[in-house]
Amino acid sequence: MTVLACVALPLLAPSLITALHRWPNPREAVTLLTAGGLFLLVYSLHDNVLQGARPAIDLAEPLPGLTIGFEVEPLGMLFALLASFLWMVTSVYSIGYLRSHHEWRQTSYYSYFAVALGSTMGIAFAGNLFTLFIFYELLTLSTYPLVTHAGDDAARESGRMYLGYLLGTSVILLLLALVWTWSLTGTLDFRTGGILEGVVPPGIAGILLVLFIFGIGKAAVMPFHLWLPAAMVAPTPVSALLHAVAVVKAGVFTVLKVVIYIFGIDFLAAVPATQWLMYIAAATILLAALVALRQDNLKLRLAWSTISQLSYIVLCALLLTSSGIVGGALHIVMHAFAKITLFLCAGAILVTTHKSRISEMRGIGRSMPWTMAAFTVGALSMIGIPPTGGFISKWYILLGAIDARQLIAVGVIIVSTLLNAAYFLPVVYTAFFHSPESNPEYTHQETHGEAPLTILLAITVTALGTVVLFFFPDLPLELALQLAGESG
Amino acid sequence: MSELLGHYNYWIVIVLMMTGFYTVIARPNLIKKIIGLFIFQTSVFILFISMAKIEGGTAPIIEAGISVYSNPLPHVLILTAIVVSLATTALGLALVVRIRQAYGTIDEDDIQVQDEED
Amino acid sequence: MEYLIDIVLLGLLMITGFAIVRMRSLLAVAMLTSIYSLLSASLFVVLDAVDVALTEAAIGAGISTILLLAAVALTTDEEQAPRHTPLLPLIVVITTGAALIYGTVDMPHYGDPASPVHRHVAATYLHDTPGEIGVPNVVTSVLASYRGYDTLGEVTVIFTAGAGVLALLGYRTRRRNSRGPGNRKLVVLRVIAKLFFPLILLFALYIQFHGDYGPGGGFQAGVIFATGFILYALAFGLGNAQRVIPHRMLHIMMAVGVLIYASVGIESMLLGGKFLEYRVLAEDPVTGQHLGIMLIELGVGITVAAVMLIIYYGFVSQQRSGDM
Amino acid sequence: MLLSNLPALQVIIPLVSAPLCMLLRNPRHAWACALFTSWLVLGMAVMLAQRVYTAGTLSYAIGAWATPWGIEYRVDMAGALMVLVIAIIGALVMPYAWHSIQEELHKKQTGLFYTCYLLCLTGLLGIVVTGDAFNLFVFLEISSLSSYVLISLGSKRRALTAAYQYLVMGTIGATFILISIGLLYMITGTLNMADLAQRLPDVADTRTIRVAFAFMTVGVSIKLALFPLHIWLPNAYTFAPSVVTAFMAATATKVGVYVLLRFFFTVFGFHFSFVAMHVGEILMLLAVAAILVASLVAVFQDNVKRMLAYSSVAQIGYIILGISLASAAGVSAGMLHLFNHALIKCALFLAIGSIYLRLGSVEIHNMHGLARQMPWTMAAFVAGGLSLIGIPLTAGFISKWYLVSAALTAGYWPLAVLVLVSSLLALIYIWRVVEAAYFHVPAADMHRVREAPASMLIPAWLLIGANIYIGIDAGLIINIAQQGAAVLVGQMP
Amino acid sequence: MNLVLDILSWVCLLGGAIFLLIGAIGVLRFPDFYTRLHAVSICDTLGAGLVLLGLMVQGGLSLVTVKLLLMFYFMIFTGPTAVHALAEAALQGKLKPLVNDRES
Repeated sequence: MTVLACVALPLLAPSLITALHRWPNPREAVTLLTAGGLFLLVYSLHDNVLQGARPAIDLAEPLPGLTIGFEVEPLGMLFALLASFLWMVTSVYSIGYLRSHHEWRQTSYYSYFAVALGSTMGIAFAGNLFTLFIFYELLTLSTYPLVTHAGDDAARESGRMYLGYLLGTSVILLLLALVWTWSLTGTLDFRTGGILEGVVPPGIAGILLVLFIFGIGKAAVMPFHLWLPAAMVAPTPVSALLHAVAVVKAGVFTVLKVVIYIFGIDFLAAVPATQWLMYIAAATILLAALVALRQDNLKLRLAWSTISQLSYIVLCALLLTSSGIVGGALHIVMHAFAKITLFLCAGAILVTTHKSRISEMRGIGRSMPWTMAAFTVGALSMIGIPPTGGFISKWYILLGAIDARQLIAVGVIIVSTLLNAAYFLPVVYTAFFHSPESNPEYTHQETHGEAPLTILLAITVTALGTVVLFFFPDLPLELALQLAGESG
Repeated sequence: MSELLGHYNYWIVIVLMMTGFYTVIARPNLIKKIIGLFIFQTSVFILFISMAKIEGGTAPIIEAGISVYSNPLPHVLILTAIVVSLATTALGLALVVRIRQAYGTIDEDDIQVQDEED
Repeated sequence: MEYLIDIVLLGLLMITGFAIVRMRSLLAVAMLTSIYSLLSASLFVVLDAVDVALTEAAIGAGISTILLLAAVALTTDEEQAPRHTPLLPLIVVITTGAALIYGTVDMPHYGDPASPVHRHVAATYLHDTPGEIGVPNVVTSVLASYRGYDTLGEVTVIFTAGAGVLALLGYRTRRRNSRGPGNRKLVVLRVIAKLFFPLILLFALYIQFHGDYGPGGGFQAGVIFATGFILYALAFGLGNAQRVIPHRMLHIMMAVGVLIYASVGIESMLLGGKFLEYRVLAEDPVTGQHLGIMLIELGVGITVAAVMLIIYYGFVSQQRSGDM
Repeated sequence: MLLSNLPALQVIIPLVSAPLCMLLRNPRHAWACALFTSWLVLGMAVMLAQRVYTAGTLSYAIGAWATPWGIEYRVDMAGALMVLVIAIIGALVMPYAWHSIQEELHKKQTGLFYTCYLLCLTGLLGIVVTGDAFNLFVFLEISSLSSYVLISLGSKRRALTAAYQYLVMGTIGATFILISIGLLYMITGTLNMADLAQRLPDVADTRTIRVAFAFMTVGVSIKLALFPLHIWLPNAYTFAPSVVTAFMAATATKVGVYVLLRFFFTVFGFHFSFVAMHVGEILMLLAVAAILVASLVAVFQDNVKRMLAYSSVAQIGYIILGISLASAAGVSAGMLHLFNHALIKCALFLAIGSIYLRLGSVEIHNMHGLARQMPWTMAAFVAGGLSLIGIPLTAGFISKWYLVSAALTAGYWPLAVLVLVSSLLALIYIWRVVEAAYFHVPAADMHRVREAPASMLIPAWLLIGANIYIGIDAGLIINIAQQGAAVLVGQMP
Repeated sequence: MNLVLDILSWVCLLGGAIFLLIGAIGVLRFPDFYTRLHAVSICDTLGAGLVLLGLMVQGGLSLVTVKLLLMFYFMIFTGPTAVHALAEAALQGKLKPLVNDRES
C-alpha cells in the first residue's frame, strides 16, 4: 500500500499545485510538503526491505498477461531513497533559484517536476518490465516541458532533440525488444536469474541485449548520448535533479534491472555480445571525458562528465561480477550526490554572477567561498579521492573489474580517473588561485556576495552528504550487497 | 469457333465498357467524365442482361404454353443498377454545375491550376 | 435472325461509343449518349429483358439526356483538347480489358441453358412465382417480393440523389411572368403539350398498375409521370409548372414514397411477420403479396416522380454561370 | 417483435427517419431527429452486440424468404463490432454537430445535411449486416452517394472538386464491385454470401473467379483508400465539414476494410485468397508503401486536417498489414487497430473541428499559442495524438503492441521495425502541432479566441476517455476482436 | 390470302425503310439547317408511317394493331411539332436561312 502511495503522492500533487497557482507561498509549501512526505514514505519502507520483505501490488492488466504492478527490491529501494531525498533538496534550491531569476510559468514548472518524480518512483518500484517501460515514457514526456521551459527557439530545438532521442530509442529499439521478449517468453516479470535463460539461443539474446542497451537512451551510451548536452538549456535545478539524478539514473537503473532480472548475469556470461557492449561503454567513458576537457561552459562540461560517469555504471553491469554490481549500485548514489552538488554550484554562480563560462570565473572563489568549497568537495568525489563517497564506489568498481579479469576495464577506469582530475581541478584552481582582475572584461563595480540563502542551504546539504557517505555508507552498501546476493 | 459464337457479345461488351472507362480516366472535361461513367455502367448492364439470355427463351412473363423463360434475376438487379447510375449521374452533373459556378471552368487541368493558386 | 439483330445492335453501340470518345462538342455527345442508351434498350428487348428495356429507355434515353443537356447548357459546349498524352489511362484500360477477356474464357456460353445462372436460384423463381406471388411478371415478383429489400434500397438511393441535388443546387422559384422563351411563337408547342399532357399521365398510370402483368412498374411509371410535367414546364415555363406542383409538395411526395414502402415492411413486422413479409398483410398469403406489391410500387412511383421533378427543377432554376 | 427483428431494425430505423428528418423545416428539429435516431441506433447496436456475444451469429431472412432466394441479414461477432463502432461514432458526432454545422453550413442546407447523414449511417450499417452480395452493392451506393453530398457541403469551393473526385473514383470502384458480383453470379448462380462460399470451392479454379476476385479487391480498395488508390481521401477529408470528416474517417474506410475481410475470408475463403491468389503478399507490399509514404507526406503538411488525412491513409496501412499477415493474430490485431483508430481519429478530427470553429483556420502557422486559449481542446488533441503515436496507457499502444507481436510471431521482424519507425513519424507530425500550440509566442489576435462549447468538448473527451480506458484495460475489446477474427478466419491453419 | 398479306406488309416495310434511308441521306447532304429539316420530316411521316402500316398488316386485328395505331397517332403529332420547335429555336438563335441570292 505504501508503495502505491509513494507513486501516487507526487502524481497527485500537481492538481493541488495548479489549484494554488495564484498564491506562490502556499504553492511552494505544497511542493516541499509532498517532497518531505514522499521521502518519509520511502524511508519507512526500507526496513522491511532490508529484512528481505518484497512488498508488491498489482494495479491493472491492460493486456492479458501484462500487468501494471509494483514490487520493491533493494536496487529500486536504493534508487527511490536517493531520488526522493534529493528532490527535497532541489525543491528548496528551486525556490531560491526561480524567484531570484523571476522565471515565468513557475506553477507548471513545479507541477511537471512533481510528475517527473512520480514517474521516477514508478520506475524504481516497477514490478515488471512493462510497468517500467510505461513510467519510463511518462518520465520522458513529463520532463519535456521542463527542458523547454525557457520557451525560446533554442529551448524548442533541444527539446526536439531530447524527445527525438529518448522517445525514438525507446519506441523503436526498447519496445521492439520488449515485444520480442514477450513473444518469446510470454512474460515480462523481473525474476532473479532472468527469464530468458534456456528459452533463447545466445545469438538472439545478443541481439536483444543490444536492443536493450541502446534502446535505453537515458543511459546515454554512445552513439545515443547527444540529448544530454542538448538538455542543458533547462533551468539549472532541472538539469541538476533530472539530468544528474532522475532521468539518467533511471536509464542506468533500467540497464541494471534488465541485466540482472531479465537476462541474469550467469546467462549473459554465455552471450558474446556482452563483451563488445562493454567495450562500447568503455569507449564512451574515455571519449566523453575527452570532450568534457574541451568544454568552456561549466554546465556543458558537467553534462559530458555525466555521460562518461553513466557509462561507468553500464560497464559495471556488463562486468557480470557481484562486486561489479555493488559498485554500479553504489556509483548511482555517489555520483548522484557529487554531480548534483556540482550542478547546484554552477546554478548558484549563474544566479549571482550571471557567468556560465569557466574562463570568466577567475577568483570567483574569493567572493563565493562556500559555493566553491562545496564545488571542490563534489569535484573530489567525482575523481574518487577520499574522504568522499566517490572513493567507495570506484573501489568496488575496480574490484569488480579485477574479479572479471577485465584488464581493459581496469585500465579504462584508471585513465578516466586521471581525466576527471584533469577537467575538474582546473576549475577549482581558476576559482581560488586567480585574481578577479585577471578576468577578461573585468569591471570594478561588479561586486557580488554569496548566493541566496536557500541555495546555499541546498548546496551545503548535498556537499555534506557526499562526505558523510564516505564515513557511513552502510545503508546503500547493505542494499547493494543484498542486490548482489540476489543476483547470485 | 464455338468459343467465338459463345463469347463474342461478352467481348464486344467488354470493349464498350473500356471505351467508357477510358473516357472517365483520360478526359479532362468533367461532363465528359460523367458521360464516360454512364457508358461504362450501361455496358456492364448489357453484360448482366446477356448472361440472363437463354437459348430460345422469352421474356420472363408467365404465359400458358411457354416453358422456357430468360432468367429474371439479372433483370431485377439491373433495374436497380440503372436507377443507381441515374442517381450518380444526376449528382455528378449537379456537382459539375456548381463547380462551373465556383471556378468558371469545367476542365480538370484549369481547376488544378486555380487550386494551386489558392 | 436474333443473332443478326444482336450483332447489328452491338456494332451500332460500338460505333456510337467510339464517336462519343472522339467528339468534342458536348451537345452532340449528349445526344449520342441518349442514342447509346436507346440502342442498348432495344438490345435489351432482343435479350428478352422488356422491363429493363422500358426502364433504360425512360431513364437512360429520357431523363439522363435532359439532365445532360441542361448541364451542358449551364456550363459549356466545347471540350478542350486533353493536354497530356493519355498513356497511363491507356495502359490501365487495356490491362483491365485484358483481365476481363481472360475471365470470359471460362464463362458459360452465351444463352447456354446449362449454365448455373439458369439452374440454381432463378429456376425456383420462375417455378414458384405463380403459386407464391400470383403475378405473371416474374421480374415484378422478384423485384418487389423476393428481393423487395433491394428495391427499398434503390428507392433510398433515388431519395438520396434527390436530397443531394436539392442540397447542391437548391432552387429559386421563378416568377410567374418569366414564361420561358418567346411567348407567341410557342403556341403550336403549347397546344400539342396541352393535348398530350393528360395522355402521358394516363400512360404513366397504366404502366404503374399494369406492372404485375406486363413490363412496367413503379420506376418506369414515375419517370414517365415526371416527363409529362417536364414537357409542361418546357412549354409553359418553369413558373407555371411550379404552380401546378409546388416544391414543398415535391419534398413531401419524395419523403412519403419512401415512407409508404418502409411502412409496408414495418406493418408486416407488427403483424408478426418478418420485415417486408407481405403474406401476413391479408389472411390469404397471395392476396397479401398482391397488396404489398401494389403498395410498394405506389411508393416507388411517387418517390421517383418527385425526385425526377426536383432534379429537373434544380437544374433549370440555375441561371447560366457565365452571367453571374 | 423488437428483439426478433433487431438486425433489420438496426438499418430500418435510420432509413425511415431520414425522410422524416427531411420533412422537418426547422433545422433544430432536424438535428433533434438525427440525434435521437443515432442514439436509438447505438442502443440497438449494444443490444445486438450483446445478443451476438451470447447467442452467436444471428441470421435474419427478410421477407421470410429462405436464404438463397431472399435477402439474408447475417450478424457475426466481427459484424457486431463494426456496427458498434459505427453506432458509437454516430452517437457521439451528432451532439457535436449542432454548433459546427450552424457555423459551417448555409441555413437552408442544414436540414438536408442531417438527412444525408442519416442516409450515410443507413448505408454503412446496411453494408455491415447484410449477407447478400448485391444488397451490399446497393447499400454501398446509398452510403457513397450520401457521403459525396456531405463532403460537397464543405465551406470552401475545393469541397466541390473533392466531392467530384470522390464521386468519380467511388463510382468506378462500385462498378468494379458490380462486375465482380456479376461474374460470381454467372459462375455460381447465387448472390447469397454463405451460398457463394459453399459453391465457390468447386469452381474456384476457373479464370472467371480469379478475375472476379481481382475486381472485387480493386473495387473495395478504392473505397477503403488503399495506398495507390487513396488519392480521393486527402482532399475529401480536408475540405469536408469537420463533423463529416470526423464521422467518415472513423467509419467509411473501416467499413471498406470490413467488406474486404468478408470477401477474403468468408466468401472466397482463406485458401483461395491467400494461397491461390497470393493476395497476402500484395497487400503487405501496398500496406508497407502506404505506411511509409503517407506518414512521410503527412510530416510536411501545414494544414492539420490534411495531415491527419494522410495519417489515416497510413493507419489504414497498419490495418491492412495486420490482415495481410493472414494469421489469426494478425487479423485480430488489424481489427483491434480498426476499432482503436476509429476512436483516435474521430477524437482528433473533433478537436480540430472545434479549433476550426473558434480559430477559423486549421493551418499550423495560425495555431501559435492556441493552447492558452483553448486548453481543453488542445489537451484532447495531445491525448489523441499520443494515442496515435502509440504511447503506453493509450489504445494506440495496445493495437500497436499486438501488431508488432503478430508480425514477430509471423517471422517478419522488419515489419515490426517498420511499424515502430513509422510511429516515430507520427510523433514528428503530431509534435509540430503541439510545439506550435504550446511553445510559441501567441499570435497578435489570439486573445479573441475562446474555448469551444461544452457540446463539442464532451464528445471529444468521451472518445479520449475510451482511448485511455482501453489503454489501461483492453481485455474486453481484445476478446471481441479475437472472437471476430476467429469467426472470419474460421478454419484457417 | 396469307401470302398476299405478307407481301403487302413487306412492301410497306421496305418502302418505309427506303424513305428512312432517303431522309437520312438528305440530312447529310442538304446544305443548311432549314433544308435538312425537310429531309427529317420525311423520315417520321412516310418512313415511320409505312413501317407501322406494314407491322399492322402483320399484326392483323389484335391489341397489337391498336397499340401501333396509337403510336402512329403520336408520331403524326409529335414529329411536326418537334420540327417546328426546332425551326423556332433556330430562328430565335439568329440562324439565317441560306438563300440562293443569284436571282435576287
